[in-house]
Amino acid sequence: MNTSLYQNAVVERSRHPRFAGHPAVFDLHGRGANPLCGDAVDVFVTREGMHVAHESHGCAIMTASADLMAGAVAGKSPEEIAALRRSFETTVKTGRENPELGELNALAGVSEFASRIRCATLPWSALAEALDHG
Amino acid sequence: MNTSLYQNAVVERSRHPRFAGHPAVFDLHGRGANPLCGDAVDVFVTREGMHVAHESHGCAIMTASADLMAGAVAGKSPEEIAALRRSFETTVKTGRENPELGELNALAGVSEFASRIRCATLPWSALAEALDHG
Amino acid sequence: MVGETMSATLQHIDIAAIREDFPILSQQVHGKTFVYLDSGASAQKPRQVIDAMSYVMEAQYANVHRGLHYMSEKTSDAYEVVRDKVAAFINAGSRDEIVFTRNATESINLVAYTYGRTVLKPGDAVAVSQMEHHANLVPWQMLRDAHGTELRIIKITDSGEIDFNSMEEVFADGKVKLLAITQMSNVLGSYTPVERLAKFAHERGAKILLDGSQAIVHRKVDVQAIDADFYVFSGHKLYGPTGIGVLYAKAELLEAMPPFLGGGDMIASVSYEKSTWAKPPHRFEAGTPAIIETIGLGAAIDYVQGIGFEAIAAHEQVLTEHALATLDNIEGLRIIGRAQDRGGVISFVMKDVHAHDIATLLDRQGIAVRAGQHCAEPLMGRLGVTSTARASFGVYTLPEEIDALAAGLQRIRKIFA
Amino acid sequence: MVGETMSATLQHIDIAAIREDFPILSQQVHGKTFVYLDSGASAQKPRQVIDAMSYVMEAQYANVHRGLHYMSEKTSDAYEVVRDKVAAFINAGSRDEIVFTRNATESINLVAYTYGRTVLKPGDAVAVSQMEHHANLVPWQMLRDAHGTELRIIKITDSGEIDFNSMEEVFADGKVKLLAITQMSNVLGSYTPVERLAKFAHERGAKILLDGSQAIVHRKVDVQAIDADFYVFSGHKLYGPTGIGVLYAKAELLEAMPPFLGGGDMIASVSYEKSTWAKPPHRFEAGTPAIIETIGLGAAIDYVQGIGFEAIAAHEQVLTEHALATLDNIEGLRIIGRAQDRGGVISFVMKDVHAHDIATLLDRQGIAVRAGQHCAEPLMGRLGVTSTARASFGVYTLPEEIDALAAGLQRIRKIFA
Ligand SMILES: Cc1ncc(COP(=O)(O)O)c(C=O)c1O
Ligand SMILES: Cc1ncc(COP(=O)(O)O)c(C=O)c1O
Repeated sequence: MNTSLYQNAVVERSRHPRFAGHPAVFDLHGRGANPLCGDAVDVFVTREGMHVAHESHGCAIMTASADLMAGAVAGKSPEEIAALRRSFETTVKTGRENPELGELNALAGVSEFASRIRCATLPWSALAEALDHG
Repeated sequence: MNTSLYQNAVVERSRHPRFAGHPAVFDLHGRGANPLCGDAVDVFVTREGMHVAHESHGCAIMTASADLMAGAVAGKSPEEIAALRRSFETTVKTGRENPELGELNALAGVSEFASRIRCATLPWSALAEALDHG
Repeated sequence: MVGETMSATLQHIDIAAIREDFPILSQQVHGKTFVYLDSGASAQKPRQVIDAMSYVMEAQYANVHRGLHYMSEKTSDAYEVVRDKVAAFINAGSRDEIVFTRNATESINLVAYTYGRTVLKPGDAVAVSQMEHHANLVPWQMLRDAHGTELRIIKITDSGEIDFNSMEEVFADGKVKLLAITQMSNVLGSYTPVERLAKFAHERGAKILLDGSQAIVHRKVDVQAIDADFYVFSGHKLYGPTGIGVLYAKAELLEAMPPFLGGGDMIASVSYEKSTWAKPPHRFEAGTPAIIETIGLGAAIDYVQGIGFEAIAAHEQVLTEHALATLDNIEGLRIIGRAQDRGGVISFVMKDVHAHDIATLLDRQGIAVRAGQHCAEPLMGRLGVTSTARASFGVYTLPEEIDALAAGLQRIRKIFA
Repeated sequence: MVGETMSATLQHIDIAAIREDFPILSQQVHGKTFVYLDSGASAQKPRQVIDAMSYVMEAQYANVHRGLHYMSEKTSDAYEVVRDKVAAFINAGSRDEIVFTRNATESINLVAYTYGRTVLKPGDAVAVSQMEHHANLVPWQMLRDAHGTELRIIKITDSGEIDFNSMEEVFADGKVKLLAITQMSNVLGSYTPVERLAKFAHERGAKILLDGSQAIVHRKVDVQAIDADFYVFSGHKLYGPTGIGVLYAKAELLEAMPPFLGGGDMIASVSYEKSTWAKPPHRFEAGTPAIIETIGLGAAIDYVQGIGFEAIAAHEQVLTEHALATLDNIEGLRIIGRAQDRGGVISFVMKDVHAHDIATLLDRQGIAVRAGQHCAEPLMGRLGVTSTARASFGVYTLPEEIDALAAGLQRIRKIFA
């Protein structure tokens, strides 16, 4: 079966996320929720060093995306993150990998699953919300 | 064109009804109305001799039917009228003429025009209302 | 006259080709050529619409918005594309301003139940004209009786146009907060000056709802140019299927409106205690929508746009002029409605012949017209008639069909002579 | 097991012939055989329904109830015949007890807006169960918020059955005047004991509304034997078109209900001051109805009755037993809902795999299942899950398709192992 999206990176990161958790202390919080399916992700940001942690209740794609995002944005500025988000969204919509995205390219295959693109982008909306209104 | 229903008897009686009018004195009154088309007929009964007059605002079929009815029921008892009504309704639904109906058979052809059967039976409902609750 | 008319028609529109698209037009009725002059009640359907609906059911069907599988995704896409199509068709500012309903009637009721019961307050007035279809009168009566709004009636002139003096009076005390009015009368064929009406209402602090049920078929509609607040129409008059209608409303109005029907797809979250609503337009589309019919409506819009409104309008004008001239020539026939700006819906009465008898006798000749009150009972009173006969035209109507109508009417006159 | 099951199936129903009737079933999805296990969301359409709808549009179409011409009469007849068909199908006491709506959702909302806002009084309570679809919960919440009725929730047991102890509690103070409850859960597959529920409600002075959306597809329904006061369902789950649903209500209830939507066809007379209403069912059918879709629903009912509910029920039982046994064999898979009386709708969760991932990965194998909350968000909370995957069956479902599902799930397990 064509399961290219569910390659090891995605499945692995969803099952054993590296940035999961609800830190006791953080500066900003954002939430993304898809009421149609019940998926929800909370994102906690520590401004210093742009450390991001997430609590994900959802599918493998959303959880992996949240975790890969946390890794990718560490140390970056809000502007750099906004640019990265745009590139990421283009990639998950078009399926075209982009060298600047690094590990995030693991999610390029989501483009084949139109109804799942939102799963991949939800953590990024949550992060944007945190950075905008925190 | 097939216009058998609109034979002279019907057209003639609708244009020159013999029993039209609103008598100054009468015993019973009944009204029939078809809200979908705006047709309305008032029936006025003088018990003595069962004289029926009608005021018809409607199509040729309704008006002719009211007038032929008034002629046919004159002098009859309410029971005879009820029986006549049943025979008449059968004839306008089936198209089968019935010797006991006499002139009323002129309306047998309405059976071909399903949506017009109500036009022919409306005066009879008005008369039944008059006789029942007057 | 006929020859002239026809060539004028044929310049604008390839009627023969169009008629080929409508399989029903080659039917016979009572052994006669079928002449369909009742498009104002509901239009016939082109092959393209029938095929689009069959295709969904044969090859690409599942429930929308809910599935993560191929058929559901494809069907959702096909469904939502129609929202874009409708938005473009009436030049809405955004696809989210398009709500799918069953028909124009439901669209108006939706506004009456939601906007009417929240934004409108007891004591506010709703104004309608004397020439409204029941669909644009009864909901406002029901609102009046349930909610305490007032209902005011704007007069029309004897020729069948909006009486702006009456408008002034109705609006004078500033209580009118909503003008609900037709863009084209289904009895008189009159178009109303919608831009002027919108300006008039807005200057007096009222919103405007336009009943486009008849007009949408004949004219290019631009809700932004009109500055309409609400606009409604039905698919079935636009050569589309039954069971699908449209409500357009400006985004800020929809945003502020509570939901109408509760159920699936219109919620953001549900708990036993409390539910929150989805954003428009989904807030107003509870339950499984008319998926197949929406896709059919999309095909109908493509079809109409393929012909183009310039051609449609020109064709309609030729037909209408021809019909008015021809019918005026029939002794004892009186056309009801003489508006300057009028289209292909023509009501008439005949001396000594009831409209129903006209309809039945024409039917026997294969000619379908409407007769009765046309769901506009109070207008009949205003016009001093109990009913009329009505001929109404579509893109497929031929000048010869109007000639057939005239010949049929002449024969009827003889029967009743 | 499979061999046995199949022969049991084939005794009851000629599945090969049935599958031939559904053109979509021979489609491929992602290059794989299409396995449609989402009939609970919406069923596929047989050729007979598609043809009936095309026939109307090609050969016999006009607006109904209004015309005095041939096409209108024929179409009105074809439309009204379906009312008789629906009445016979659910054994209503009279055709006038059948109201056509868009879908089950609209049917329930119609009751909530009309019966709910007049016969029910502020302070009265409406009781629903924990396993209702949003369509049978949100309208009662909206009624509560608008009209001051109370909303009470009847618990279900862990196996997914109505908890009659909870029923007793909910009804104890005599305030419940309407029990609105499903006949079959769209998540758990449980049937509810409808006769017993009706008796229970009636003995306590309450009416009962049954949501038959799921049950009507699988079982012969007899509203008189059940003694249902209201019964609702949608055409699209019954192999019919979208855009058409049914509300059954006892004649005396409909008689007493005010209209829902205002417009054409639902009135007796209209003046500017006051309108009077037509008798039921027309009082509740404002505007041009879903003519083509109603006729399609008639064809669907004929189709289902042609197969017969005995055969359908037997087939469903075989499939359900096979599916339960097969899925229970998959490690880490948990079936949600273990009612004694249950049918062909099966929800499940898998350890470490989210339902959405299951649906997407099955889709890649050509297998369509639902995943999510199934428009029953509060029930998810009761069940302690955020979402489930769901396979649901139709008359065309093969035991081999359940085997394909099981094989697909095994592959998914390996990916996430
Ligand atoms: C139990 C139940 N009730 C109500 C509904 C709503 O049906 P519809 O969306 O056709 O109105 C559904 C279907 O989704 C259902 O399964
Ligand atoms: C002007 C006008 N408004 C409203 C309607 C109602 O349309 P529908 O019956 O499709 O809701 C009609 C059609 O009958 C109409 O002509």
